[in-house]
Amino acid sequence: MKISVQENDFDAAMEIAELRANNARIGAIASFIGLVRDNNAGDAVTAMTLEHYPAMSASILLDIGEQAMRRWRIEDVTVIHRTGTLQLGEQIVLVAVAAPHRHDAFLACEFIMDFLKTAAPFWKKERTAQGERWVEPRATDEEARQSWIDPTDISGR
Amino acid sequence: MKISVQENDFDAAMEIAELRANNARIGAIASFIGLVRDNNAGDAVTAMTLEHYPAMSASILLDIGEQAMRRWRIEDVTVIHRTGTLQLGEQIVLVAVAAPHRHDAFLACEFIMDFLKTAAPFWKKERTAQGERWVEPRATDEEARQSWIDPTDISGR
Amino acid sequence: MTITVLYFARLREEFGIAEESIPFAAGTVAALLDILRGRGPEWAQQLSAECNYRVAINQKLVDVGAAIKAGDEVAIFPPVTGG
Amino acid sequence: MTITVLYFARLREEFGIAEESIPFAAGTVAALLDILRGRGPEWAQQLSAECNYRVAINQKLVDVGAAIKAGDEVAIFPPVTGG
Repeated sequence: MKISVQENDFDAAMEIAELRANNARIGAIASFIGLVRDNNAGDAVTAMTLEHYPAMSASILLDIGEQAMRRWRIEDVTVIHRTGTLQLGEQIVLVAVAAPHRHDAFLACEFIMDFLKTAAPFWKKERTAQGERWVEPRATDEEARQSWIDPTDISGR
Repeated sequence: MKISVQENDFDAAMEIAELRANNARIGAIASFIGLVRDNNAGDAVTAMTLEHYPAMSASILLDIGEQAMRRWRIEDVTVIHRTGTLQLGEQIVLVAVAAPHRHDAFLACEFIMDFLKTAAPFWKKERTAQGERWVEPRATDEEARQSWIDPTDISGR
Repeated sequence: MTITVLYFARLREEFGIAEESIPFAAGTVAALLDILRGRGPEWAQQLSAECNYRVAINQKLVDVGAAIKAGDEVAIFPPVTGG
Repeated sequence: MTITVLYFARLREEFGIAEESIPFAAGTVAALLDILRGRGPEWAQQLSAECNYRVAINQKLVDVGAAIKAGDEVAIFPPVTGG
């Protein structure tokens, strides 16, 4: 598993190439890239600054990745999250999951994103024509996280 | 929308870069890469040959992509499927979906893969130590396709 | 009238033919399949109701009740396994 | 005993402080929050029950009933919005 919280941009193709290197059991790679979008809550966005809790952000991403490894049949996971100031169109986050079969890869990838969105200590401050503002959490993100709670899971997480 | 059925390998990073170029509405890219795996139905696989129905394969992928565009709020789709002889670890298929938000991107990407697997006229012949054999369809693929049938959809597809 | 019939993958190999033009009186896919099954035991077996083949007319998947018209391209193939 | 308290994002800005070491008699997160709310109306408002802040002790999310020990790092922050 590779977890990185970094200011620098990432090369998704290189990350995916590393993820699958020398593992012929992998038949499926599901990945997600999050980008700085031009619009949020109806206003034009030109850039954003990402703050995080350095002592906690990477460790909780590792914990989320380990939960995914326990829950689905997957071979490996890469999660990269950027911090600092990002311009319109820049990459924010990469989640890539390698698995023998596609369904496990898709589920694990979406699971990691849903938990990252609601549990990892990152905060976005957007720049708009009206000035800077902290991004408000979306109720749909919390609903997405809740949808993964497995009542039959007794692993204690 | 970009649909391609081709013998040549593809560069997933370049395809994703093209998919998102000059569209600042995109906040999420979900993608899937299928690879030649070392094992199927319990036997070691060393290579495979992909046959297709040339007059139909690209057009049905386009149709599946258009269904996804109607069903979710997505900006663009790329589907590339290779044919011919592929070695262990080679890329078979790429599906990439760009959308404002991640949930639409994930759903559309998985939808396209599930329909591609069950409706697009491609056939795999595996090379194993026991010789060549046609790959049998998996019941779970058909179940996955059925899971998308929307009883409230009156669009006639 | 004349139609084109294509076979793919396992069926192409079992029948030893990829494409043929055959005379066919207007009728349904079911009628065509009856004619093809009459060609011999291999054909009858591969095109038996238990075998999970699919039929497309002019590149669109159809049911056995679909009508075939002059000049149509009919494709018969096993369940797909791409992706 | 002494603990470290960290504030992030909107709370860091509203309170004008990112990190502080404060004396704290052993107790729960709720007891710490009571002390912080007593610092003034801005603190009371941002840490009111309606505000959706989260608390972590030593980088693990906790409830207000969690006990704080000497040397702990307590972080208080708004709902996360990464990804």
